[in-house]
Order: sequence, then structure tokens, then C-alpha cells
Amino acid sequence: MKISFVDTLGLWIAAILTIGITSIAFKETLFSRWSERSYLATATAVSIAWFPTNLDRYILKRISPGGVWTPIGPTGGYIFVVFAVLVGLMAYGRYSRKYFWLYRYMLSLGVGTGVGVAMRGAIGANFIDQIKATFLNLLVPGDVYTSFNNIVMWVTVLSCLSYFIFTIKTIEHPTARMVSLLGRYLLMIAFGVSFGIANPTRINQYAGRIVFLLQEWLKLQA
Amino acid sequence: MAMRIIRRQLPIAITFLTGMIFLSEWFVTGTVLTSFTTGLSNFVQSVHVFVFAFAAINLTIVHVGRIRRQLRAERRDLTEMLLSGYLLVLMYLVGLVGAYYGHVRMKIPSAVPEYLWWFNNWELPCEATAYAGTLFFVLAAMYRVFKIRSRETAVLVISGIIAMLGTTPLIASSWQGFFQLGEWLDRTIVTAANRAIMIGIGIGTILMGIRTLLAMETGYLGAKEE
Amino acid sequence: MVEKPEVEEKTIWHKLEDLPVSSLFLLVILSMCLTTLYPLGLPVPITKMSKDTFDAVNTLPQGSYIWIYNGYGSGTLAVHEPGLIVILRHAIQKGFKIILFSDSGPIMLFPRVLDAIKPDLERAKYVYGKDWVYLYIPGGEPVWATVFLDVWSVVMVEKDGIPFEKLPLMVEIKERGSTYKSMHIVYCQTAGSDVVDAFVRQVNVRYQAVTGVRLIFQILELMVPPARPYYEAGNTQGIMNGGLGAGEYETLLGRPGGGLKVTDLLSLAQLITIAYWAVGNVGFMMRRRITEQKRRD
Amino acid sequence: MNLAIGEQLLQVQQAFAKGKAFDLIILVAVWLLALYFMRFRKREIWIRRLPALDFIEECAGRAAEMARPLMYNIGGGGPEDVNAPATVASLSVLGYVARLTARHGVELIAPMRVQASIPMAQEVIRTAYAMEGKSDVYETKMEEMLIWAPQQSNQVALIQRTKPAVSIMIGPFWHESVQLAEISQRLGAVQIGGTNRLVQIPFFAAVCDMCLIGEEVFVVGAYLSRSTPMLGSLAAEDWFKVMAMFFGILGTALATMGPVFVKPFMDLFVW
Repeated sequence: MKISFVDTLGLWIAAILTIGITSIAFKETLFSRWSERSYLATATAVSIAWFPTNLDRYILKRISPGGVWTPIGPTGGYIFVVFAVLVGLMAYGRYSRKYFWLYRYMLSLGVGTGVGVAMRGAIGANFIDQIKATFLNLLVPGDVYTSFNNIVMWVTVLSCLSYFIFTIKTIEHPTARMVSLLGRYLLMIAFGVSFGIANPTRINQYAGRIVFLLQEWLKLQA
Repeated sequence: MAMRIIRRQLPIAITFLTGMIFLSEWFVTGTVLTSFTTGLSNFVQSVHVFVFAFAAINLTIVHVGRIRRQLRAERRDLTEMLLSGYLLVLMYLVGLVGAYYGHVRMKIPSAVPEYLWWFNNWELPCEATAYAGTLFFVLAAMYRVFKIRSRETAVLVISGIIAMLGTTPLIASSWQGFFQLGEWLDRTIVTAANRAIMIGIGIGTILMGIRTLLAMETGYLGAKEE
Repeated sequence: MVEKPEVEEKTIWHKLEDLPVSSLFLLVILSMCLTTLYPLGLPVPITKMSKDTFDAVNTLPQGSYIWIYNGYGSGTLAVHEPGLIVILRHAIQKGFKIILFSDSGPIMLFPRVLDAIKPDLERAKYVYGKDWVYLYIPGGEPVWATVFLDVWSVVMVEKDGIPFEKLPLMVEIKERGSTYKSMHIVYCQTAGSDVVDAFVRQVNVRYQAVTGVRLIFQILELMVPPARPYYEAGNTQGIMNGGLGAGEYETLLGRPGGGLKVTDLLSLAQLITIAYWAVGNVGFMMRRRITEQKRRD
Repeated sequence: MNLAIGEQLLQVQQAFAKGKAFDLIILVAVWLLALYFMRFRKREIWIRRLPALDFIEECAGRAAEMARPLMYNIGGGGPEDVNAPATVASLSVLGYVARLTARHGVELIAPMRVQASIPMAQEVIRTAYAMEGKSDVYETKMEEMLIWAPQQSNQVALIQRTKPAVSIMIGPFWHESVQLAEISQRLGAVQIGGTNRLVQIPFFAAVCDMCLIGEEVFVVGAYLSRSTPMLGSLAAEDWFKVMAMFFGILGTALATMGPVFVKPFMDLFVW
């Protein structure tokens, strides 16, 4: 296989950048600052490079969806596109002292969408489904292990929930306090396990870089 | 007064309306509301084409400002200035090459070898390493912060170490104890605790949403200027 | 500055507690390099979750439609790329019709995957546009919701700009009616737990009752505990547990690849971390004991 | 084309109209209860202490003493995704923190990850400084306050460069949580962390000095403002948690009695 000069150059750049970004975790140096800036520059360059493609597909093509000139519809239309362009341009209002409030229109549209989507997800998946999942059989006949697990889960859910009560004064009562303290300890166990699993996750990810450095750059084979 | 309505009340009304449309569509799927939300999300997608370009403009303003400040300053930090200039040149070079070849020649940047070279050898290693570099921070936290200071941290630390031992193939392949204990913790306490947090976050999100839609939390608009 | 009490108190325990972290970093990197060059080759224990994931794909008949959302960036390449390759190999082996869709980032990363699966594609005589296709669909949950309802209303061209009319696969999907009728299994790769929630809502909650569509994920190891409630409740038929899961899947399919490679590096690196943790804690406790004793004196 | 979509949607509606009635009832009930507590509850509402938020004031004092900056990170959520509620909540803490820094004369640094959040944060900080009568400080220092740092390594580098005395991180965070928390801990900063994202809570819980867990993030706005309507909405929230606990106890009792008993109750939830 023939390897061209450009490919070799690319390999070296990739390796140097890999080492440079890694060095940020150690200490701040000129090298780490250079790699950080290179990262920022190339990451932002992606947005410039994709701009014409996006403009073509999501603005120009939508003026006449399906080749038919329609004023407005769910997939596009010329009035639709004119509005989208206007609202998009309003985002740049923040650079002006006088018209800074223009960006609020774009933002309020965004916040409205975000809040609406978040709320509808929260009711079903977060609230009702999770309550439903706590309906556990605490005394499974002939299966001590499952019963025990279910009791543990049930106690955990209820005591952790009681930890999140803010305005009902009953939680200051010594017994209620014990329950919410238990909840806090159980939360700590959950956090500990999650933290412990983070280590293998990150090692796996960094492994990809090590494999690159050793096998692709230095050409060392196992 | 008129200005107040245009500047403040109208955005609040828009938030309320969009929020309510998206919320109602969840319950009455398949009516005119659905085509409305589809249209709205397509609209947001179209608007985003412009926000996408925001990043480059923002970066240009920030760094041109930095270079100008350095030029005016008494003691010039030459490295800082050079780094800012380097960043701008690199960004526009890569971006415009990608945009030109990508759009004019192939209609998509990912099909252009010149641009892919930049992407594979600059962007990819940077992002992959920055993301994977989290490893070093987790390691440092393991060593420096994971200390048994109190009863609460003892619980946290010990369960963390059990989980870690369970996911080490060298240990799991010879003795399965930690693996099973970690699995058990994961299936019972962790699942249940996460469930409780999820219920809390769920109800918290709903109430936060209500407060936002009713314009009680208007942090996103900035505080009142009148 | 004459007394310098801190310096006088410095014992061996202080040093143990305060070793430079860069030494830990270097040791871990070194251990990872060593295991890359001299692999341990330890077997990976197969969990029930991985077996379920494999079965969800394996039990579908030939000609099923698999939708793949490969929503990963360069950051999680080491974990998600083996996961995509192994699923694609499995799908090609089973003779599925493949529809990939993603944002712009993954499209740039796809040529690497394509190189890896090229032999499989050629062996199975897969034709682009007829047996598999790749769509560029930017946007979040609202957009996906519409894609699963009617993909033709969201995009009209595939990633390189070829119109759908010229792609037999997309025409076929249109002829079958609403898009969700041509969805037998959805495979979602992501590093964001919001995306997991979104796919559960848009694929499982909406369509499972109607078409029996299966939903499987590949997510990072640390996202598995929060996602486990979905798996236990049957919202998802399987979760590939990050790099470990990809390794297990490769074992099940009998095609070792990148997943097993990265899993092998875990052992030594983790043991070093635990050793450092133990040293740090011993130092901390001994120092605290000494300080308390002094205070009592 | 449009008609075809309409027909399809009709089919979808027939297939999926079920299963959401209970969701709707819950939502309406929450909304009504919240309105009741916000409008008609005149009695003062008690709220339990949140040490992490009380700690902020002490932190500002500490930063002033050490003459080092205070860093406030609002997280990486955009205003238009599902993390919008948490971002909005975080902005109200930013307002509070900005007032404290203006009062104590502490340098405030707010790294921004999402471009769309920048104008929001700018407005919040500007008003906070104006309220403390320090508009001139804001005008001269604005560029150093709001720093656009879109990648995690930029944020880490920023912390390494500025060495803040206090680092407060409230809002939606992704994998950068542990990077930011650990590097500021290494540089000796006092930290308060809080996030609504399940995966990242453990890192803040382990590394930060004070931590807001999950739902507590949404409470901050009400807690800091102490206005009756805001606290009223929290009371409504609590009653629904009590209801969730009640449902949990009832459902478990029924489930233990046997599947026959729990079936009707389960059906209510998927009604």
C-alpha cells in the first residue's frame, strides 16, 4: 500500500493534537493552549462548511416543496420560509444596543418549544411510568430473593422521595427525619455505583486514542 | 407602553402559545395541532440554519476584540495575540474550503476528500481526545476526592469501589463476587433511587414549566428594564 | 514565616495523600499501552442484557427493515464505532434492509465504517439505494417524531442529494404506507440520555402496540444505570452496554473487532486506579489520626 | 400530498388516543393545585433549608477575601431543548450571584457553552449590576465576564488561567461536569454543583462541597425569591410527591395481595 505525503502529514498532525489535548489535563502550557485553539477553530469550521448545504436544503428547497409553489404548509412554502429567515435574522439583534430585544422573539419561540416538549415528556415517562413501576409484590410466594429485592427497592423509592419534600413541615419530625436521612444514604450508594462505572467508560474511550497512537501512528503491532 | 408590549409582553405570549401547542399536541395527536407542531418544528429547523452560523460570527467578534485589546494594551501578550489570529485563520480556511468544495462540487461536505482530510486529522482527534480526556479527571477525582471523610462519603466511596472491581475483567473472570454484588446494587438500589429522582425531576419540570409559561420565571428574557 | 508549622508536620502519610496526579495519569497510560501491545485476551462474561440485545436482532426474519440512528460524535468513537460495525455486519448477514439516519457529524465519520464493512457488503451483494440507504436528518425529537410518521415529508433527498424517487428502497417504504409500518427494529446509538428518553417516547410508546417494533440502544456504560428502568419495564428490548457490550456482541456474533480490543485494556488500568485510591485513603486516615492525637495532647 | 398526511394522522389518532387520559388528569390537577397555592394561599409557606444555596453568600465573601474571581457556569443546555426548564432556573441563580458579586466587588466569570444562552445571561447580569448601582463596572468588565467557551477543553483552560476561588455550576451538564469540578477542586476552589441530568449528579455529589440533587435545581428560583406565589408552586409540587408516595404504598399493598387486585389500579395508570 502506498502512503502519500499528505496522509503521513495528517497522521502526524492527528497524533500531535491527540497528545496536545491530553496535556491539558496535566498542566497549562503553550502547547496545550495551541491545541485548545486548534480544536475550537476546527470545531467551529464545521458550522461554516455545512452552512451552504443547510441553506440549500432547509431554506431554498422549502420555498417550493415538491416543486409546487405553495404559500404555507407543514413542510414549507414561501411565506413560511420568509418568516423563518426573518426570525433567524432576529437572533443577530443582540449585537445592537437599540434593537437587542429582537432576539427575544426567537428565544421565546425556542423556550416555548423546549418547555412544552420537556413537560409532556415529564408527565408520562418520568412521573406516571415510574410510579407505576413501584407497584411491587413484596411477598412473592416461594421466592425469598425476589421478595427481598422488591422490599429493598420499595423502601429506597419511598425514602428517597421523602428526601425531596421541601415545604411540608412534618418532615422536621424526628421519625420523618430518620426516613429522609435513610433516603440520603441510599442516594449516596446509587451515586457511588454510578461514579464507579464512570471509570471503565472513560478508559474505554481513551483506549481508542491509545490504539490510534500506537497502531496507526507508531505502527506497533500486538 | 406600546414598546413594553412589543419588547416584553409579546415574547411572553409567544412562549405561552408555543408551549401550550406542543403540550396539547401530546394529548390530541392527529388533529390540526399535529400538522401545526410539524410545521413549527420544521420552522425551528429552518431558523436554526442561521443560528448554526452564529458560532463562527461570535468567535470572530470575540477574537478580533481580543487582538484589538492587545494592540491597545501597554504590555502586549504576543503569544495570546498570535494564538487568536491563528485560530481565526485556521477556522476560516477550513470552513471556507469545506463550504466551497462541499457545496459547489459535491453538494455535501462529507464527500469531499480535501475537507475529509481536515476533518479526520484535525477535528476528529481533538474531539475524541477532549471527550476521552475526561478519564484523567475521573482518575484524579478517584485519587484526590474519593476519601472516607464521613459516614456519608464512606457509603459513596465503598459502593463506588465495589462497582469498579466488578467491571474489572481480570477480577470478574476469576471471582464473580464483586461483579454480582455490583450487579445487585445496580438492579435494586440504583434503579430505585434513580426512579425516585426521576419522579422528583418529573414533577419539578412540570411545575417549572408552569411557572415559565405563566411568566413567573422570566430569567430568559432578562430582568425588567422599565 | 519563621515557624512554618505545615512543613514540620509533613509525614510520609502527607506524601501518600498528596502524590502528584500526573504520576497516576502516566501509569494508567503506560498500562494501557502495554495491554494494547501485549493483549491479555481475557474472556468477557456475557450478561443477560447483551444476550437480549443480540436476540432482538437475531430473531427477526430476512428482509426486515432496520433503522439505525448513529448519533455519535468523534468523542465516543472508540465505543460507538465497533457497535455500529457489528450491528451492520449482523444486519447484512441476516439480509435486512438498512436505513441509516443521522446529523452531519456522524456522516463525516461514516467513511471509516464503510471501509470496515465493505467486504460484507460485497459478499452479500448489497446495492446502495436498493438494500441500504443513508439519510441526513438534522434536528431533535420533534423531527424524529415526524420522520417515523412520514419520512417523505421531512426530507426529499438522501445524504448525497439523490432524490428519493430514484432510490428503490425509499419508494418501497412510501408504497408500504406510513413510515412506521416499515420499521421492524430501531437501533439507536447515542451518548445523550435525552436521546434515550426521546426514542423510548417516539418509537416504543407510540408504535410498539401497533407494529411490535423493537428498540435497542448502544449507550455509554455510565448511562446504563439511569436507563435500566426502561429495560426492566420492557420499553427497550436490549441495551448494548458501551464498549463492554460491543465486545460481548462481537463474541456472540463470532466476529471479534474493536469492542473486544478496548475492553481488554480495562483490567490493568482499573487496578492501578484502585491501588492509588487505597494509598490515598490510608494516607488520609493516618494523617487524620495523627492530627487528632496532637490535638488531644 | 397534504390530504395523504391528514389521512395518516387520522389513523394514528385512532390508534393512540388511548393511554393518555390519566396523564391529562394529572397535568390538569397539578396546574389547578399550583394555581390555588399561588393565588389563594395567604398563610406564609415554610420551606426547608437548602444549605447549598445558603452557602452562596458565604462563597462570595470568601472570593472577595481572597481577591480571586467567582465562576458561575449555567451549563450546556440550549433554550429550545428539553433542558430549557433547568436553564431558566439556573439563570435566576445567576441573577442572585451577580448581585452578590457586584455588592462585594468580586470579579464574576460566566463561561457560556451555548450561543443562544449568551444574550439571556448578558441581560441578567446587566440588570443585576444596575440594581446594585454598579452599571459602570458592568460596562467596563462585560467582555471578561461573559466568555464564550463552547468546548469542554476551553472551559478547563479558562479555569486553569483564572484560578477562581469559588466555582458554582448549576444547570444541565454533560460529561464536562467531572472535568470542571475536578480541575477547580485541584486548584483549591470551593464548589457548589447542581444538575437535573441523572447521569451527571454523582460527579457533583462526589466532588463538590455542596450539591443540589435533581429536583432541587428547579426549586432555586422560588427559594431565592421567597415570594409567596413561587413558594406556593413548590407546595403544590410537594403534595404531588406525597400523592406519588401514597400511590406507591397503595399499589404495592394491592400488588402484594395479588395480581387480581392490582390490575384495575394499573389500568387506571394507562387509561
